[in-house]
Amino acid sequence: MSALTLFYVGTSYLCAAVFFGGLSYRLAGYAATPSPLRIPLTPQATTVFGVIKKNAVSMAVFRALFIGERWTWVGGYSLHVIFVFVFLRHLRLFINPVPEFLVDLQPLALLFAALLPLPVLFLISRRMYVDRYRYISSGADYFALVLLLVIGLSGLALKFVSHSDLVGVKEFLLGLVLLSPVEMPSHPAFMLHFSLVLLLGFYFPFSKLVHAGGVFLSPTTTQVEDNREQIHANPRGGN
Amino acid sequence: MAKPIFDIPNLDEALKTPAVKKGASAHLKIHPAQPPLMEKLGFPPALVEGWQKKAVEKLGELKEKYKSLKLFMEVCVKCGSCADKCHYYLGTSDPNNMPVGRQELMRKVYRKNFTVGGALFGKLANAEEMDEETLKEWSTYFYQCSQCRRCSVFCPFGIDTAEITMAAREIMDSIGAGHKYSVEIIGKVHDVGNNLGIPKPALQSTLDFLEEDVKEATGADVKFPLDQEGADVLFITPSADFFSSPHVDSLVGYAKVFHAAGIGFTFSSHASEFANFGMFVGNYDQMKKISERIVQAARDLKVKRIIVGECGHAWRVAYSFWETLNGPFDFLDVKKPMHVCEFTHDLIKKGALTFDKTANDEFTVTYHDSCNVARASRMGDAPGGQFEIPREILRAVCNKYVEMPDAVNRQKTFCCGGGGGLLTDELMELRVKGAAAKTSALKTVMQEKGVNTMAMICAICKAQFSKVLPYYEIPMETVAGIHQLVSNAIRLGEK
Amino acid sequence: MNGEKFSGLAVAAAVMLLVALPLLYSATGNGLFHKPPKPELVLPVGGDGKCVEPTDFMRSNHMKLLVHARDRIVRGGELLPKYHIEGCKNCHVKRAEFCDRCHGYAGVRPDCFECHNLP
Amino acid sequence: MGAIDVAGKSIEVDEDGYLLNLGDWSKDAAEVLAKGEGIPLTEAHWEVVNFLRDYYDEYKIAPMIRILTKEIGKKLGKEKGNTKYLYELYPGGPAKQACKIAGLPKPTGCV
Repeated sequence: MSALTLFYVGTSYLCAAVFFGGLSYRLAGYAATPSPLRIPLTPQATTVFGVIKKNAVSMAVFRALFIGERWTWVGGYSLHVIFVFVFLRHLRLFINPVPEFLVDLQPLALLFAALLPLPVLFLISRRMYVDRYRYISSGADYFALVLLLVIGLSGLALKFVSHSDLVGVKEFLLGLVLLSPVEMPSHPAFMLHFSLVLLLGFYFPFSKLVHAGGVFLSPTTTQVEDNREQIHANPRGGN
Repeated sequence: MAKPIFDIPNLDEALKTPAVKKGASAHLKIHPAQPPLMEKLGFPPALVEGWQKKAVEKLGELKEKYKSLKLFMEVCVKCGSCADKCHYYLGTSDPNNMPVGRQELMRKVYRKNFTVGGALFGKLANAEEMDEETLKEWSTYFYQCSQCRRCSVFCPFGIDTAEITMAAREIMDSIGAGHKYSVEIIGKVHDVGNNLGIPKPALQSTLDFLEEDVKEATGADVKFPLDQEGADVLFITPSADFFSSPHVDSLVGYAKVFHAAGIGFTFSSHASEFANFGMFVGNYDQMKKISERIVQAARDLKVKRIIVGECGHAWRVAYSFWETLNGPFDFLDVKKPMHVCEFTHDLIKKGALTFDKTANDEFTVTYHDSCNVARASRMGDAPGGQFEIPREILRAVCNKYVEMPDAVNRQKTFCCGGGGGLLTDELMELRVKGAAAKTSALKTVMQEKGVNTMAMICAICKAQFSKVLPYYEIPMETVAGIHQLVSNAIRLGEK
Repeated sequence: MNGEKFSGLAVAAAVMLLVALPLLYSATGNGLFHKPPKPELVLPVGGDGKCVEPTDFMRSNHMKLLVHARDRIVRGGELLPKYHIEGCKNCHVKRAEFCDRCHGYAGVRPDCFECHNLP
Repeated sequence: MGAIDVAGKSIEVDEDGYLLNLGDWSKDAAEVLAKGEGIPLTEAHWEVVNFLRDYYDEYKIAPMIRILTKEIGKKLGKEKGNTKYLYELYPGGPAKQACKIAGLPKPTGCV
């Protein structure tokens, strides 16, 4: 195995450990921290099922953002929908055999995934040109967006500019997944794309990007409002 | 009214997002709490040695105590959806009054001390130490938040600035930097039993006066009993109801409802206050201690249930927190606290009350949803009862009832501008500017639908609007309590 | 453990599981610690054993050659026997033993065979 | 914290200008405090101030506004027994402004 492959394999596993370990740590940390008092944002459903139903809808359509800031919703929502297609586009490289429906989906997934730079650029310029958003935006906010942008562009380059040996790429990725790494295809655009994704993986659990899991744990939106029906004790006891 | 020394917002523009003006409300400062006031509550009398470190320690302690704080510190993506949803930002244009801007004041300290990125990259990652400048910002802008939760309605993650404001105030109190208004009032509750500091003899004379006054006006022997052991109901109401106008008119309304329904009730001199400023200062122990008095009074007076008067934040404390703080209420027949609107509403549904609606014909009434009732509690059996029950009462007692525009109604209601412990004179400019959003909606229905009365069920809202509406050339008499209108229309079966 | 904490941990686990799902899917097929499967191609027996371009280049770029050739032949009217797909058939006789192997592996569906018939 | 000057004597007041020590009050102090509020004290103003001080002496708190209006009505005639009249006298509000001039502590709470 070449030194370069060795380096990437090592970094990949480290990245996976940091990503999964870090994200688990963060999310478990939220889950384990008590909520001494009941603070659901009312009106709120009075049963667990009701809360799940309500959140399934409002999270699926980004309801709060939709009623809050329509243009940001257009950018943010389309970006997240595109993430789904990006995921569907890449999933075939990590699993074998590839299910038929996933193969069927590829042209559509490509069509949407290829649009990724548009919402990202929109979200960046929104931060730059609207005074309120400029005021609240820091380096980290731009970093996350720019990272997404270059990951997207390098990915598109792999498809449209400098095509890689997809079979070799899949063999490499599958080798990583199966804990039996093989030689990495030495294709510059792929290496760039892959490196940036690793960077994102490392960055993710340390950043605001944990909102991806945190959104499911927010007490105001996920607590059941059943104070009339139940007695809630303070999980910490007296204070 | 004394001439204001600041610009009054233009109501036609009040709901439009203003351009950012840095530092526009930096001059609006609170009065610091004096040492004896702080000590009474067990806080350090003045800024302690090494407060920078202690503040960070306290923040670390609170983030492990409250899931809300920890999660809200970490998951904000700064999308800006909340930015123009705060009445104080709309009124002042100060970016630190954008909810996310306010949160950032704490987040930058949090990042520095509790995140890897903040520790590694410092200012580059928008992470800063707790220092004099930061404390100054905290003591300014965390007292320009009324904990109304409107921002969290528009947050994709439900981030509630109120939780952050409460934590910030708790931290500041813990290092010896308190706000005179809240700290002094909590002290009075402990000493005298109510926010205003009305001693028992004064309370008794006030209630006697009201009995006579109502008798004079209606001929009915409506009772205002105090400390009457064995009464069915313990009635707890904000002490402003014993002091201010128009608050007292609702007090009369409560008593008339009890009279008409033939249900015995009593006030308590031990617990002559429903408000719980422990919530405003974010202090769990104070909140618990303050509400403990009410439980004690209920035990001592051997009542069967507790009904509470028109107060917004206290209804949140009662409905959402009481049982957690002081429960369970096994000694009561009805274990859950009941809002007076629920009580009256039930009686109306049962047909136990009769009204002469024409008594309110001079009023075209609209309803102001108070923030803590709307977004932090409930009434009745179904979600949203807190919106419908008060409205149903109003429709039952008035012929002319009008809704405010949807964008500022129900869950999306704007704060009156004086909630969350900001109902203090040194913040008058903030209060006037913060009231602009809701007032503009009021003005719309006044002009378009002839509204001349805005009903509400919060002592703070009543006091705040009575005070600030005249700045917008709207008479203070526009403000009314729901039970004030009930009082006008209710038939007592005598006279 | 109270209900809220439990549901919180469950949600955290669910999020993790969602990300880990593809890994599990792969692992169940072949088992961990085995070299990843790769397509097995049946290579041409006849000819000189050389393609029109080097193998490495063909792996990454055959689709472009074919598409370019199609455009130039069909739209431009050129004669380009070297890159014409009909030429491929001379050596790669069975689609199922050559094209489909990699395409199936990578989950790519070519549209060549909508028109061209390769048994 | 600050102080006001009453006939050459310095008297301590709080941040909002209310007397720190009730014992410091005098008619002169009331005049000075009223001047600070931009209110010329007339006989009608004094009616209110005196009633507030008497009530405070007995109950250690300012009276409910309703009690004040009724009392003024009794003394000065029904047409003056209302909040409107009191606000004419004390535009800053009878509770806060009149209490200040009467040397009473500031009523604070949800008022």
